[in-house]
Amino acid sequence: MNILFPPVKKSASLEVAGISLSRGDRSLISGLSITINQGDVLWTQGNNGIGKTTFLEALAGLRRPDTGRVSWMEGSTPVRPEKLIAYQPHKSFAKALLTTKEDLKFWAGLYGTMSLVTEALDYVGLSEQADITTQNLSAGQRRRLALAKLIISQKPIWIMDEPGAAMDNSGVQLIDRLIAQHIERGGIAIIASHDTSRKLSTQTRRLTLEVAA
Amino acid sequence: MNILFPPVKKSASLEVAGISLSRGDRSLISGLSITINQGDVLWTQGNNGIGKTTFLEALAGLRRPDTGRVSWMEGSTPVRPEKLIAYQPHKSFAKALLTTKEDLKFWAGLYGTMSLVTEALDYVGLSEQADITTQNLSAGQRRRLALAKLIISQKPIWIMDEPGAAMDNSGVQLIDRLIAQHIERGGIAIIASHDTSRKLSTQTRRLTLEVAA
Amino acid sequence: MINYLANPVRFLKFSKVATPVFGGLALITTIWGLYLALIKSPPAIEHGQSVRMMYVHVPAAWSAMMAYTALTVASAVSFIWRHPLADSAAKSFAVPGTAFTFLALVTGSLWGKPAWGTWWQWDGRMTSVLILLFIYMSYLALWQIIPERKRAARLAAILAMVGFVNIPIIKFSVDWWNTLHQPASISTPGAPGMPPEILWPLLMMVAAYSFLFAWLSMRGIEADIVKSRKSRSHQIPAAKVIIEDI
Amino acid sequence: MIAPLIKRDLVLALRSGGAWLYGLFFFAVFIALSAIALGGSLNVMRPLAPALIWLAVIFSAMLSFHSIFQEDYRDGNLAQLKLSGAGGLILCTAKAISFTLLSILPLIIATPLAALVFDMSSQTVMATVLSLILASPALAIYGVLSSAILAGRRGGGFLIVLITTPFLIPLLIFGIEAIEGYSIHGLVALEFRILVGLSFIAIAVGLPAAAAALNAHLE
Amino acid sequence: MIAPLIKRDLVLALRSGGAWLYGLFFFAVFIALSAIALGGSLNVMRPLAPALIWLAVIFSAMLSFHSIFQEDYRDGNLAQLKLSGAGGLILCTAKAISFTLLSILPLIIATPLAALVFDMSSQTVMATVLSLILASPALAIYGVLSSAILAGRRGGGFLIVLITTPFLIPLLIFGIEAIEGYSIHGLVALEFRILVGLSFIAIAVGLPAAAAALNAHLE
Ligand code: HEM
Ligand SMILES: Nc1ncnc2c1ncn2[C@@H]1O[C@H](COP(=O)(O)OP(=O)(O)OP(=O)(O)O)[C@@H](O)[C@H]1O
Ligand SMILES: Nc1ncnc2c1ncn2[C@@H]1O[C@H](COP(=O)(O)OP(=O)(O)OP(=O)(O)O)[C@@H](O)[C@H]1O
Ligand SMILES: [Mg+2]
Ligand SMILES: [Mg+2]
Repeated sequence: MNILFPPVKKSASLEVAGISLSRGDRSLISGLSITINQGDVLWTQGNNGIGKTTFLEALAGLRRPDTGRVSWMEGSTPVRPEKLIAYQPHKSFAKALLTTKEDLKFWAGLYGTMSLVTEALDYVGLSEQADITTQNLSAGQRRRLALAKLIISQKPIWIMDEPGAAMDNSGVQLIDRLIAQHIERGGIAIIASHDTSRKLSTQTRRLTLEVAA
Repeated sequence: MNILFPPVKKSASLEVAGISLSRGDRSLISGLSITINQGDVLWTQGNNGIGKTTFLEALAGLRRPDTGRVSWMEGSTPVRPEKLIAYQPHKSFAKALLTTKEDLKFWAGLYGTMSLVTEALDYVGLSEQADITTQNLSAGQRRRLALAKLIISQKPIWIMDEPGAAMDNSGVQLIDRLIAQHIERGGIAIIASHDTSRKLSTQTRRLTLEVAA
Repeated sequence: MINYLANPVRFLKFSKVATPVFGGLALITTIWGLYLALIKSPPAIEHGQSVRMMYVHVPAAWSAMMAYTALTVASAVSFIWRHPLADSAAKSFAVPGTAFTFLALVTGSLWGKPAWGTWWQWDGRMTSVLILLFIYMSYLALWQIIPERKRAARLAAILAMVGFVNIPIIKFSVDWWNTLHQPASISTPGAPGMPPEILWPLLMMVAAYSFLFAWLSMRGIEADIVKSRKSRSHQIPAAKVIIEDI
Repeated sequence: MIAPLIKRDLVLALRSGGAWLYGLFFFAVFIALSAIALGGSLNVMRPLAPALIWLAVIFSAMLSFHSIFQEDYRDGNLAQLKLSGAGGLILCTAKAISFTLLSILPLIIATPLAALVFDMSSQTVMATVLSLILASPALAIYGVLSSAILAGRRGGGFLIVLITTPFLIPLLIFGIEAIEGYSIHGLVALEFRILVGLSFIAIAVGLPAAAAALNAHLE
Repeated sequence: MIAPLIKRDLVLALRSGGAWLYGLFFFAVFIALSAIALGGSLNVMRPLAPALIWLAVIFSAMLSFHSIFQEDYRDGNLAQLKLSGAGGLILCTAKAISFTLLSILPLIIATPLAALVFDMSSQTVMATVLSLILASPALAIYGVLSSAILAGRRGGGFLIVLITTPFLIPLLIFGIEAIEGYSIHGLVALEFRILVGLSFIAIAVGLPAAAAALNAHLE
């Protein structure tokens, strides 16, 4: 399995400095600061609609905070988020008309990791589904495909939005194993989840969003 | 709350007689028979991709079995599935450009239960979101809206595909409470779920699909 | 000056004085201009009474182009510096700009009937002014259909800047296409020029349109600032954040 | 049962930031570009005007056809509508009515304006509007039918064009001829009666066929 | 980086059950219906032929514009493409190329066939094809630009028509004039040079603007 998880070359980190986030006229997060270093796991928790997804999007560079800033660091130089971030959103983003393998291969082509495709499919348990179009995958199989995309991206920072939703037990274990291996090689994992947060590395933290009084 | 859960008028039941289901060239279920009566809860479990969703769709009359048949009974007369079934699919089916309330009202208009709308929204915890468009709801809020649609349908048989996915703790409790109240008034609930199946009525059964040896 | 006004609070303070002034000037110049144009000035030899259409038409056409230029500048500022006031300004320039364009088209076409015997011809200038109307309309529609303000501002700004290529086309279309429309005679340097009894009312009407434009834009900007303030004031407080080791 | 369906379509259309104006814009642009392309001289264009207007209507209606059921199919609303007990026939009738209101009516209203551009005689304008009104049920129903057949097919768009063209050609031919016929026989012109006939055929055959096509998707 | 993007678009198009043929069908139907509507006499139609072909190309391209980024935006692929490091400019260039291959090239190839219907002289056919080839970069890029601006807007379709029309009108005018110009001056006709110029402007202004618009959606 180790070809899927080679050690991270340059250490990455993420600095969040006093960001505020809002949607429409609703303010969700205000003045949040946190630094996330190599080997960190950060669980993001909170009730439905509190702002977890919005927060993760900001960390991924897909949403500009109203105030404050997010810096993505490689060693001590700031870089563009694209260099560091792999993001698994709520909705799986497979192309309906491509087969599972074709869809994965497309991304592998962009990332230059074509050699990992077969291995990654096997790891997430989709070898049998390699040749059916993704529109025919079951809900859980779709999420597994998204996990395979995290792997082949070979990016140091993984941001995962409720990876466990619609997953069976073996799927939840798969996620834990994936994150553990990713941390071991020097990666970072940021996860939004309603399950209990599990200690997957020595540096595991929980960020809880609560309704303000 | 009782206006949301008036007693079911005519007892409903569902008879599955030796159905076989397949997708593409993959056979999923073969020769399954089961009868589901008033007051029953049926949990459907099994690994990702085993065929739960496919099975539920057949029960809802949205997929014709390859062999065998499903009969929807009101008392002892067979009726069309439309008379009895309310179905919550994986994907929430809210109209992106309608507000939460408008979307719910549309269905209430079709079901003739306009008077329940405000109450139902309140019950699932979306009163605050009543006036934002559904495209802006969070993942969990979307699922809650789908629950509200089950309520206002006032149908005796509820079929729910992983209602707990993307739900917070209070959401999972809400689902249990909903199902319990629905059973109490003489309804039927059929649920696909990866959580442990919980005993929500005296007549609770579990249907497990496993990979054949 | 611009830097100073770029703060919305200071802008509101400034506009409190400036807006009524522009409004007053617009009123005075309009009345005066219309008096000169409709009553005082003589009918033209070839065009007869219909020459009076010129005093409405020409300034409207000029203002339409001027408004678009202002819109482009504001859009560039908004795009580069992401300044919210520039968004409000751009949006507020577009509304009177659309109206002027429409007016130029309508008066042109009303003038066309007596002058050329037709309401409409697909000649270069008319077509390019019609295109300007399309661009203004798309610009405003874009603001309407994109609910997130910042995104709407950026996308609308891009459209406005690309659409600017149409302005030189309007200006030079009479030279490029052979066409029915009058080539530039007033705005050409060194041209023989118009007799003062025509030039004066025209200039007065140009001033009237400019003040009208300034007044309408200022009111638009003010309303926009107030609106974005109001929506920000009804807020549910942000979530409480707890970070802990586990 | 039918009223909330129509109402929802209307609300969604208004909410969509003007999507329902698509056809109208296409109509306007079609007229404008045709006029530019054909050289802009009124003498060339006046005799072609009824044909151009009819073409503009047919094409702009065609453009909106594929969206009639697409969205509802994709987001799962069609399955839910089936379960709600709104039968296929009711659904198709509702869609035909909202399509007429949203996508055809604006074109008919815009026709006199377009006629201005071409300097058409008021009699010809009358006849054009009338022919369009009589043909609009058929236009809407064949749209609903083809959209029901192709609901959810990705890229059904091109097939829509293919499927509807055979039905729309008779409408186009008799529609244009009706305008000529009117100048001779007035309202009793044979072609008007043919248009009415085509619309009745659409209601009697097209609507049930559309309902059947819809049900075929959901079982 | 750009090759896999183009390849994916081509594979998806081929997989889509012929959706990419939409434009081609529309083109054919447009020519056919125009011929029917204009009465079918060659003497009336021959002089209008280049204009009709140009109109058919413009409209059928316009129809495909809104789908350029729509699907990728909706299903979340656009955000992922951004994170993959494929910059906006690369993405827009790739889309412009695949649009040219899938939606414009088939029309250009079909033009000589359409010319047969109108009995056009071979010289005119040549000129028509040439004018279309020279204009196609501009056509594709303005499509990409408007689609990038409207990515993910439901019912953006109608605005696409509105937004692109201003840019397409000059193409249409000079494209048709180029065909006349060719009969007098041959390849060096001024209008051909103008078409090339318009395409260069599109590359220099339209592409970066499209990339900026795309980024504006994802921040
Ligand atoms: C709908 C039709 C028309 C449109 C869209 C239109 C548009 C314009 C525009 C954009 C300008 C400003 C040009 C510049 O600053 O270079 C202008 C100027 C002018 N127009 Fe028109 N026009 C129309 C019809 C007419 C007609 C019918 C006449 C008179 C016979 C006319 C006479 C003029 C004159 C005299 C000027 C001033 C030219 C100068 O000295 O700069 N226009 N028009
Ligand atoms: N335009 C808007 N106006 C008001 N509120 C909005 C608007 N858009 C989004 N919201 C609200 O902002 C919040 C967005 O939350 P987000 O999707 O980040 O939640 P989440 O924590 O990920 O929830 P979940 O657990 O359900 O996924 C929701 O409560 C939503 O209702
Ligand atoms: N055309 C096809 N060819 C082969 N297999 C197919 C085809 N279409 C669907 N399948 C398979 O059929 C199964 C459908 O499963 P279904 O969606 O019912 O699973 P599920 O039990 O609901 O899973 P989940 O828990 O992930 O939601 C999947 O394993 C899928 O891969
Ligand atoms: Mg979320
Ligand atoms: Mg499932």
